[in-house]
Amino acid sequence: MSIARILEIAFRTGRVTRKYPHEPPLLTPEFRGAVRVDPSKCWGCGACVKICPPNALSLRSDSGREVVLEYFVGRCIFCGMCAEVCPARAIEVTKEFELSSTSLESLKYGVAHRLVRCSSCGSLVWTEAELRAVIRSSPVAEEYVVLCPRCRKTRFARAASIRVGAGSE
Amino acid sequence: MSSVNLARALRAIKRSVWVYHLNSGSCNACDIEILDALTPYFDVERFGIKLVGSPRHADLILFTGPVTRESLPKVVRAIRAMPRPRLILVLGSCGVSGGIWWDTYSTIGGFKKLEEVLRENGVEVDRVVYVPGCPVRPEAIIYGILLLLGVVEQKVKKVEVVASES
Amino acid sequence: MSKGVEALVEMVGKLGGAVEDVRKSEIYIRVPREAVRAVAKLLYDSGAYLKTCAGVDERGTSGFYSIYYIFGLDSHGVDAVLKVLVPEHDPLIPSILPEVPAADWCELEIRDLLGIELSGRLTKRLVLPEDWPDGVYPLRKEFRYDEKPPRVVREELPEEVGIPVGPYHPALHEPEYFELYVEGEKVVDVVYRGFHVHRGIEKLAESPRFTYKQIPFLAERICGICGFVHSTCYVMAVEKAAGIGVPERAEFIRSIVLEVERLHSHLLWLGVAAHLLGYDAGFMHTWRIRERVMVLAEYLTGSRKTYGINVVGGVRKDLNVDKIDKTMKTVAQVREEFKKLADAALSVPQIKARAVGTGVLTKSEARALSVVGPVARASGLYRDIRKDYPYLAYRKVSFRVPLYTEGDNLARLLVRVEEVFESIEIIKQLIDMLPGGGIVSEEYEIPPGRRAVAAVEAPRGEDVHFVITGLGRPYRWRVRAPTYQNIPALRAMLRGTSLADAPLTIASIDPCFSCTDRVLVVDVRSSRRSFIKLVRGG
Amino acid sequence: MLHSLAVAAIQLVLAPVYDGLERKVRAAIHTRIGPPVLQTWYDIVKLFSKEVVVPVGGSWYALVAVLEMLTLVTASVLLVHVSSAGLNRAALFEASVFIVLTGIATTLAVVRAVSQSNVFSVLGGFREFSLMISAEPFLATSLLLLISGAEAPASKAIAALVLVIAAYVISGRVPYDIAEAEPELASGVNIELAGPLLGVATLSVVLKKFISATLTALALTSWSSLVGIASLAAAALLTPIIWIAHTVVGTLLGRSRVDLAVRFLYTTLFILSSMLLVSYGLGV
Repeated sequence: MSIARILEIAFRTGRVTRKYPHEPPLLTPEFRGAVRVDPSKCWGCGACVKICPPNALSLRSDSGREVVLEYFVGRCIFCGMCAEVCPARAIEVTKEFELSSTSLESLKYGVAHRLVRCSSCGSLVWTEAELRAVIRSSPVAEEYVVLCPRCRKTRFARAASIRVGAGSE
Repeated sequence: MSSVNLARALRAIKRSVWVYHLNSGSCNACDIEILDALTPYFDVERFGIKLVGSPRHADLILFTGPVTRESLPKVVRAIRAMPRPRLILVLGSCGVSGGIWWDTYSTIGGFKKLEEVLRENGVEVDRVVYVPGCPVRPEAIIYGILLLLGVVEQKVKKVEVVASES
Repeated sequence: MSKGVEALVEMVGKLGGAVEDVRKSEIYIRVPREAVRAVAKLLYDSGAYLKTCAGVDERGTSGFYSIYYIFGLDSHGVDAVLKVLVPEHDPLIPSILPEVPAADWCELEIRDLLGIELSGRLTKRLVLPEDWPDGVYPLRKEFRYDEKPPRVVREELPEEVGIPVGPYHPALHEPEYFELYVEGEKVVDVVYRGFHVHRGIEKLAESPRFTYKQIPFLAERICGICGFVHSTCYVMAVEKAAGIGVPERAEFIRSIVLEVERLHSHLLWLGVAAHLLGYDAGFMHTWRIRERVMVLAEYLTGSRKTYGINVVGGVRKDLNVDKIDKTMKTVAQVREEFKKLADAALSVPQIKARAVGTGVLTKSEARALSVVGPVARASGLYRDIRKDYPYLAYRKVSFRVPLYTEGDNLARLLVRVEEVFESIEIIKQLIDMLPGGGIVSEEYEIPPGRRAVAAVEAPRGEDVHFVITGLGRPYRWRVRAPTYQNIPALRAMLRGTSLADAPLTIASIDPCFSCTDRVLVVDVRSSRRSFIKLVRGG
Repeated sequence: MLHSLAVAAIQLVLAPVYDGLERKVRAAIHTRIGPPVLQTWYDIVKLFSKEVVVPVGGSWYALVAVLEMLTLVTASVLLVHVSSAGLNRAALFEASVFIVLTGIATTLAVVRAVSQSNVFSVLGGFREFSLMISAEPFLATSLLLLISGAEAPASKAIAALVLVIAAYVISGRVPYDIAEAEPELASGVNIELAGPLLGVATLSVVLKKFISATLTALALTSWSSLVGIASLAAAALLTPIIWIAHTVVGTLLGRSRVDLAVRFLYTTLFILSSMLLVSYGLGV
């Protein structure tokens, strides 16, 4: 009776059930779960926000004095692109999948960044962390660091024109 | 039933949870993971969880999808058909928040919006648990149900930290 | 261009067609609006299949709406793409439906989404929601992707009274449904009521929210079962349009993952089929075996389902020794276990009794409707994109395409059983031949205004993507999933079957958005259209 | 009377436990753990704690469901009497009433199902009816013949075989679960029930399985000369074993289609019954 062969298969296989949550889940080392943003590394630059396909990462600015990088895991598609593009390597893909929650609010994770004023025009452009990273990584003259890109450009253009003598005409 | 004793209702279904699967236009990935949860490796029947064919028989609705415009009225009707207390497990990032389609013209963008529509239609929902995932793993579904029943503790909480140099 | 194709193009020329562009596997032909029906007839009669048609709002560039008809000359491995210009002030095209039955849905879709009227056929709303206002066309460029036009309350049809009770079967829950008209237990007619899962993907991809780089993740979420097919097809179309070279290793990895996906998808389907036939042991055991494939997929890509490894130019995850080892081990185990299981399951008397001779689709019906995949192969049509238009690494492997002529549920079931074994062989060969080198080329530019058609053999059949490039994102991205082509065939398959066999028959096309759970049953004998209401008194 | 009540109570307690055992065994064949043995009890207790939703047809409809369950309990108690009499002519009256009661129970189920405007329910009802007419007459014939003295071995064997087959059919397992066939009818006859009423219907389902197993036990012990307590004990021991055997058979098969099922049952049972009548007439 070949229909009874299923009994043999069952007998040989035994019980395969994982007793999750009492036993570990069926995870592989490659699994992509929720991402974690390291507040000590994040610059608040927004590269991750740009790449995030479902807009699970966003930059919001409530007060105008700071920006918050917000990760809403309830919208995340777990693609890990944010970790790939993060220039500060502040985003790590974890194996976390036990994300259930009784409220949407608890699915949010925010990293607040204080903004720095441009020393020339006073506009808020850089985050503190970004500024620190820039100082650390590139040998920009001190006077340029605290400027917004626009002021930087004007300042640089003026300096350059002085150097080539254009200003003296 | 005007008021619902939720704690009592949860106690009553602790050992026997009949679930009805309601898809509001999802891509099927969460849906097949729901099915997967029934199969040998995960076997949710060991918790007394059973998939039923009618919302009338259901203690809990497994809700997937971003709620497309076309499915909206039908989804409302299905939830209304469920006897109180209405417990809903919202599965997958689409259901939780509309997912990758959260702002398109033909979806309403997840359960939050649906809740408003339900309220407008006088359909009360007694307890909702959100389960993010894209798709939700079978284990995440199990975890979500156990959280809803109060068997396990919630792990996530709202966090907002200030960036600081370590 | 081969001789046969040349001759065909010449004949099209006589009807007024002008060749615009000849590429390796596509020929673009401009056809005057009046001649499209004649050209379509010519192509169809000469053995071409209609892959799909697509409307594009090109008023911004050419001042016209364009309608593209993609015909597959399968025996030559070439697509003939007809382009018809439609002036803005006169948005009307002659329907090709009388000549090409397979054009039914894509024409209606053009009408719904782009507002081009069709002459010479019956029309009805197909894609857009019931409460969508008239005169608002999402694919016109002036329509914003996140607009939410106000609801229009239409007179409710009796069909709209409610979701028919419950999921029609617990295996494939989706808000799609058919109305089955029955006489006693016999199905006499079928009406499909669907598109509940219309999420506006094509429009979303044109929106500022997305770039070329992000769309693969969107494409993957078209379908949660065969999503990788869609992302592969999308990146292939973009790469083809922009002439981007992809490292060979990446092509191999894509092919391997595609076959892994086919394995999981076919096993899923076979399990569901067993469940539909009341053989739950078969369902449980098939899914137990499938779980190995799911774990493998996660190990290879990082996710159990939406794999997320495709990018334009290559893939994101490489294979290493461990992964290769695990792949070989897994497929060997799956092969052995599935062989035993299939023997046991196929000997169950009820499976034979209920799958033989039910849901028959004849070869001529299959041909007329241009059905694809296992449905076509079970009805005697030798169609497989992997053979007809070899892509990625498929030209380097040898495999058999299972072919049956009965066209019944058993034939479709057996095609899939055999394909499981073929997929395993393909994976083994690909792993053996896996070349070295990089997995992604990142130096590329995508100029606007380029076009390409790409096709991938999904588990359910041919998946077609058509891309017109734009700035930063596609100008138009048209997706035609295999199920889109196969659902209209259900009408022919369901007529005359018994109600008990309807779920299996509907499932036998392996609908991507499975429709079986929302069925309306109407008893015509009592001439009472007894629609099933979900809610009673409350 | 008190004795009968006790028997009914024991059956009502045991049947869901056996059903839980069935689910456990089925799970084992599926290579999984499965629910606790008391799961069916948990389900029933939960259903009784839920809100009462009165379906269309109102309380009359609800009454039919309860009546059906009570009829089955009575039938089941009668069957125990038959069994304790050791398949003796003495139990002919009880056996006849038992047969009538099972018929009534099925009729009630059919009436309940077809009185709904739900098409699934109506179709389920018709399927139930088709199955009833293709199994219950044979069940009646074979049981009555066994009781009223089919002494000759051939007649006895054939009668027992018919009874075993018919008993399996009324257990409502695969391949004969077509009245509630989930894929096409979404729990068919029970689709409109909810809460306590569904609990009652669940009890009916397990009671039918109980009756089916007891009937099979009767057929198998028809050779023994056990009477009274010994016979009861044998039946009590055999019932769970047969229940499990039924379970295993159910797991190995797929669901039949109503026309196939009726054709198969009618031909098989008709041929067997004809043989039975001939052999009975000849006295072999």
